[in-house]
Amino acid sequence: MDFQLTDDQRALRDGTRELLAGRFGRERLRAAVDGPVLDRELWRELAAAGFFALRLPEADGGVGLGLPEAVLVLEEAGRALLPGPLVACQLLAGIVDGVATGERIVALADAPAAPADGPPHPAVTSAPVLWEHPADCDTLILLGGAQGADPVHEGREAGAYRSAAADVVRTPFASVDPLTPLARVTDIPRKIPLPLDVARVRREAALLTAAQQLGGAARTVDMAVTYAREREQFGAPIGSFQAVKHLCAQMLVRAEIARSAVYAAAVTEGVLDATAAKLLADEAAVRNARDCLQVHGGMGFTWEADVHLHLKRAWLRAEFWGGAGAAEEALAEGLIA
Amino acid sequence: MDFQLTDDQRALRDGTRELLAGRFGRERLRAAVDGPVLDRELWRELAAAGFFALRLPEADGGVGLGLPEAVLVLEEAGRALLPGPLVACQLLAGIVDGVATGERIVALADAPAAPADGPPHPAVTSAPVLWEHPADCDTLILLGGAQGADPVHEGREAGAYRSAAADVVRTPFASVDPLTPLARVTDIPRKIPLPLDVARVRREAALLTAAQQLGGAARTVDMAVTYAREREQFGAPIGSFQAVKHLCAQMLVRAEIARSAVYAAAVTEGVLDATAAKLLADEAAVRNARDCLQVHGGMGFTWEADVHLHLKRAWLRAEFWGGAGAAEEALAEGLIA
Amino acid sequence: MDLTYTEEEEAFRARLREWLAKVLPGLPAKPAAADWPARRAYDAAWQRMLYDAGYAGLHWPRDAGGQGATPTQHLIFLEETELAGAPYVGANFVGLLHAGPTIAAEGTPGQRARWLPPILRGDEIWCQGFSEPGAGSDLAALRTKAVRDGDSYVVTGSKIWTSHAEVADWCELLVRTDPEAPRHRGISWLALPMDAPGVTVRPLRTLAGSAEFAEMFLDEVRVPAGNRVGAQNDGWRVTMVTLAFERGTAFVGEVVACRRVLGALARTARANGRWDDAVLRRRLGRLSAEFTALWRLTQWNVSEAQSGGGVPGAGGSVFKLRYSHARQELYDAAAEVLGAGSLDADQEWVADRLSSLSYTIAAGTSQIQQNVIAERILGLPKGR
Amino acid sequence: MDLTYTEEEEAFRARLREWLAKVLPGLPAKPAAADWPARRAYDAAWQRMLYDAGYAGLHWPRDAGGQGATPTQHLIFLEETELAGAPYVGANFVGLLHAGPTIAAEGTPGQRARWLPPILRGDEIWCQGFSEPGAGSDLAALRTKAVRDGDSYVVTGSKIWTSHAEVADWCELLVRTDPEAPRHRGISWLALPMDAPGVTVRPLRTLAGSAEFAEMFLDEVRVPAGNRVGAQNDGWRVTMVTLAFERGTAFVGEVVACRRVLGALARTARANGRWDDAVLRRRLGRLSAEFTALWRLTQWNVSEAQSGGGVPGAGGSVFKLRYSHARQELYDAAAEVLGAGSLDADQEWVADRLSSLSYTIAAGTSQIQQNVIAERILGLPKGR
Repeated sequence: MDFQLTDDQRALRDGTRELLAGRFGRERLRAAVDGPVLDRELWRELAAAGFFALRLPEADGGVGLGLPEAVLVLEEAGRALLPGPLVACQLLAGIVDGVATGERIVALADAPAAPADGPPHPAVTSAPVLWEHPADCDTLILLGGAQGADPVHEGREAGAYRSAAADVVRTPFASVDPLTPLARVTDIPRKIPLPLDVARVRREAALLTAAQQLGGAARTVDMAVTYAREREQFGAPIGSFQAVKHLCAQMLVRAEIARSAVYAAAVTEGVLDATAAKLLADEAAVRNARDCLQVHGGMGFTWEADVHLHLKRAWLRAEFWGGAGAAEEALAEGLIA
Repeated sequence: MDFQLTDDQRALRDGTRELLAGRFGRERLRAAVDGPVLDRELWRELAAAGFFALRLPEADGGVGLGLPEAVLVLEEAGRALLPGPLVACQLLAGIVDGVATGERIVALADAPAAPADGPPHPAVTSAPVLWEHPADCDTLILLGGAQGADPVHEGREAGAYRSAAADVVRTPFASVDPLTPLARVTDIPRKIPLPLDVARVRREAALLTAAQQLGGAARTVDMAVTYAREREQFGAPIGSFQAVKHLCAQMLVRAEIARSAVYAAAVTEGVLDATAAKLLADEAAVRNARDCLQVHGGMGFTWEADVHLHLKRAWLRAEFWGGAGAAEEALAEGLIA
Repeated sequence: MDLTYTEEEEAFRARLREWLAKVLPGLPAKPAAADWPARRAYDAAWQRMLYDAGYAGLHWPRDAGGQGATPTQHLIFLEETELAGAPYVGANFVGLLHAGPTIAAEGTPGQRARWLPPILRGDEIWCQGFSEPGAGSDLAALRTKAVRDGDSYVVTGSKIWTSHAEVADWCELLVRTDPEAPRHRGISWLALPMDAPGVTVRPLRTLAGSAEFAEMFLDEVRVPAGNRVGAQNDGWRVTMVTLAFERGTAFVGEVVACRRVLGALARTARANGRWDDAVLRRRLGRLSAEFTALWRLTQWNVSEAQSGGGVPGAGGSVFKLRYSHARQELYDAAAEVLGAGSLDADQEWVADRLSSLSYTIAAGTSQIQQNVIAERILGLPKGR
Repeated sequence: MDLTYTEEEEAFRARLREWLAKVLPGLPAKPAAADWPARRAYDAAWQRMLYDAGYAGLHWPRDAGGQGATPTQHLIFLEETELAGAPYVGANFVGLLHAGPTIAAEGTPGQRARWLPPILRGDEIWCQGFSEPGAGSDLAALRTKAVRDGDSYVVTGSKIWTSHAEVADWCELLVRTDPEAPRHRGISWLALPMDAPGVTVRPLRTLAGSAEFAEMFLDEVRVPAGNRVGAQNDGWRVTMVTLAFERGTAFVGEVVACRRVLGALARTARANGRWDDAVLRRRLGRLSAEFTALWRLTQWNVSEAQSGGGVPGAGGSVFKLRYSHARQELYDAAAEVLGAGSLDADQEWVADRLSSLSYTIAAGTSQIQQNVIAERILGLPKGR
């Protein structure tokens, strides 16, 4: 057992951080906030750096790495607030042509199954199927979908379908996260089935989303600590006050607990491990962003500060690939299985 | 509207506090911990001071006061950790002979009804019926009881029954609260029905128990603050550290929120108000005792300190007359009623 | 302990209700959030209606042109206007609740005559220039300086979190007039005419995406010395008189509104199936207890103010600490009820969720409130 | 990142399992909690069995008589003994985990020869005399004084939270040898023979009703100067060497035990119907994530120790802060599962709930742990 990053993993993490700092620094971030259109050039550069082909075999032009490395890359993306359907492109490189090279941008939309113990409340069944960055994607992959009269959810048992973006009827709405445009999918053709291990894609999507949440949670610790060291109130840096210190300490603890859960799930590939990782990383990302805002005081409440971008992204990611309620139920079930 | 104590109410509160400080000071408290047998002489003195006859009409030898005054008295009893079936005797004075004068000690045992939406899980149905101070009571009043083969719960619809203590079969067990001996009632004769408004008794028992919890919550604030002012660590009173200050501040807030809920419920006599009061007072009592222990550090972990007595009593009271789950469900129901 | 209202109080409530029922249907549509001149006009018109009906300056003393109402009447007024969906105080907030009462308490007869009547009639709008970018919760660290030059002060510095600055006529401004004095001693209170040369207002966008606040830059702005209320360097005390003025009624309307939102959440959850989630349902039940208790605490604080007891402002810290947290919990619960709908920024509750984030920060962070409670109410030693 | 164990590690685990399966069924019944001599005998016998089987001082260096095992092997040992229900380290705790390692690291050859072998064989029991009633979390504020008198120190003062004092042969004692020096500088480390004249031990009852700890009073107790380990006035550094010794394994057995309890809670809830309460069920599910993550964090910290990286002790604060809170939540959840049964003090989980209350206090309160994390890991300024 050696549950630490290998030298190669450290190098990958540091290299990714450096790449993102150079290609998606603060100015680019704020430009993306003002005009949330994906930068195709940047996307191809990410692809060239191996962002999407990371786990493809070297024989297929990939990097030949595994889930732990994908987690490290997505964690860095989360730190940097990098927008775009990164998880989808990571998971579908090698399955959908052109994704690995960044030529094609693909999104995943999830129409989750009804709970095992019977159909849920009818109103819940028709929860909207969401699509991130609808205007920027070339292709949409729909996972599952509940059976019934609802055209979006119909045919859940059939697995996954691939559609050209233009063929998907959707209703864009004002996304709470200025970096992530969203639409509700209202009709989708089910013409091209995609041979996909849907359960595995869901599990890995949850884990990679958790990795982004972890990155956000860790980044907001840094932001809070930096601000607390610099900002003075009542004649001293606010970081010298216990109230602020203890907020920061709890933030670090949340991030580190989430980190051990996320990294372990990447190694074990267990479904309950991924579920637990998502639960803890969601909580760490949301609560750390809230506490980071509190440490920043009034400054954190401004649009110009980046704190709100982390909070809004954390809220958004928490809505995807399984929320707290479903995760806790699954983990409870696991206790008596 | 004048939602403040009247001068008479203030005098009643101060007088009660003084009486208890004189007749049940720290030495008596610790003696009761070592030998938890009710002091019949003290009981008669409490009766003589009007503890139990408080709400009986003056024509019947009572004090002619109302529920708000009963709440104030029970709050003081909670502050002082006064043991005994005070709530039962308060509610049954005038109904059971000798209780008003302190000659007879009566207890209430509750066999709560099944939830409205059908029979609960069979195992839950047979939750034990608890009896406080079984060895010290002359009479036990059983409220309700679920229908079925179980001899204790049988005949719930019939209301209340009165039994001589000696006729009740019970199994004493080691109470977590050293001041409150407990037994499980395993068989009870249902020979003497008692004409009682069971719903009202339950509601008032919940409220008066909440009043005791409020007293405990307020007392632990005082204890924490006193200790934090005196105890020095790292060269300063620990109360000068923000971490300790903020614990104490949150304790006060919990007590004051509970206070407004408890006092308001005493005035309105509404069932949801009493439910909310119990919920908030339970939480204030338990969490304040926990925080008080944390402020006391290692000293709070000793048997000699009184902190644990408050925590254990708070736990105990929270188990009686409706727990958090049932209260929250009832309040939720109230939102859509 | 009495929660029933007196006959006079009920009569006051009945008259108010009747008046509201009569006038509210005739009000024009609410202006758009970004249209400041229209908002000013709307708020001013409502204030004029209150004035004409005898409700302007309800809690102001009579000799300042107010109605001299009791705190309980003020509570009833705030409760009823909220329940009836009447306009908020809006642009008149600073004038009616801070600047006006300060002038009433500390101004000269001339100052009172000049400034109070236009506030009551809705003719003049005030904004507040207290906070500074470098000061935050440490209000007394303000650095905007005013140098006496003949009959004027020359003011230079910047202010932040100034609401309605774009449309205000006056700003109640705190400035440092003695840089050598201890922090609280060298401050003065000035009425700044917003059209004075050297005043620049820049909208400040919040994380909610809106520009409810502004920054204000003051570049050698000349303010007549006669605009100073209170003595030179006595501005801190003058200001604190204002801040203690509300006597427990600060959040009456908001608590009423939160209870309404909570009921709407429950009904929405019933309609969309989320009610079947026991965790969410119990959370809403818990919030019901919470907001009912906050309402009772409000009545408690108002009654205490009415009887003249209590430590002014201290009970307010207890309320504010708990309420600001409860409000955030309410809108977190709203997000649970909305599910994926909580990602829709156009949803009213989502916007309110965002603005609720400021509650544990603005007007004294929760950390500061806890210090206040620990030191002023519980008597714990100052220090660390 | 590798969570699979090496062949050597798996072989170590297999041998240990085999041995445990062989010897555990033959153990006598556990003695009563209040019977200290019987507990000492029981724990000593178990230690002797470990010694004979080559598991004594597993993580001690070989030149001190230990097995020189890796942190991972130590983790496996603690995991497997807990899973198998083997006896706890009990009375040998201080000897094996604090006093012994200190002597191994800082003692003279003679001191090592005198004290280490009896610890490994279970022949001599040590207790710890660090905490004092007046010091609490501020360990360096200790006031027990030792005055040099010829070849001895004369020690006067009192200690608290001393476990196994009734049956210990030795006490690792921190004393102040220079009252003039700065707090951390005037402290020395002494091995106190518990049978020395002037030593009085008084059981200390905790809120759980038991007497797991004692107070120790020292009245002019003479301790030979040769019993001092390390230089005079260097005792603080000597002690810190000990405290960093465990390298992440301090709570291995407890986390394994907590996960077992959590499973038992779920099964009990299923049996008694409380499982139908979604709030409780989800709480248990949440705790499952929590304790699994704490187990992974343990593996992370142990791996970090094995590779020699990290800030010793700092990761431990992160773990301890979260674990102590999670343990309290676990037993609060147990009370929910038990319902009215949570009022029965004889119920095992109720006793464990009571003892869990010390976790956020003992060995550095949660407040102190947060300071450590903020200052040593995050680099926030000391001060307030």
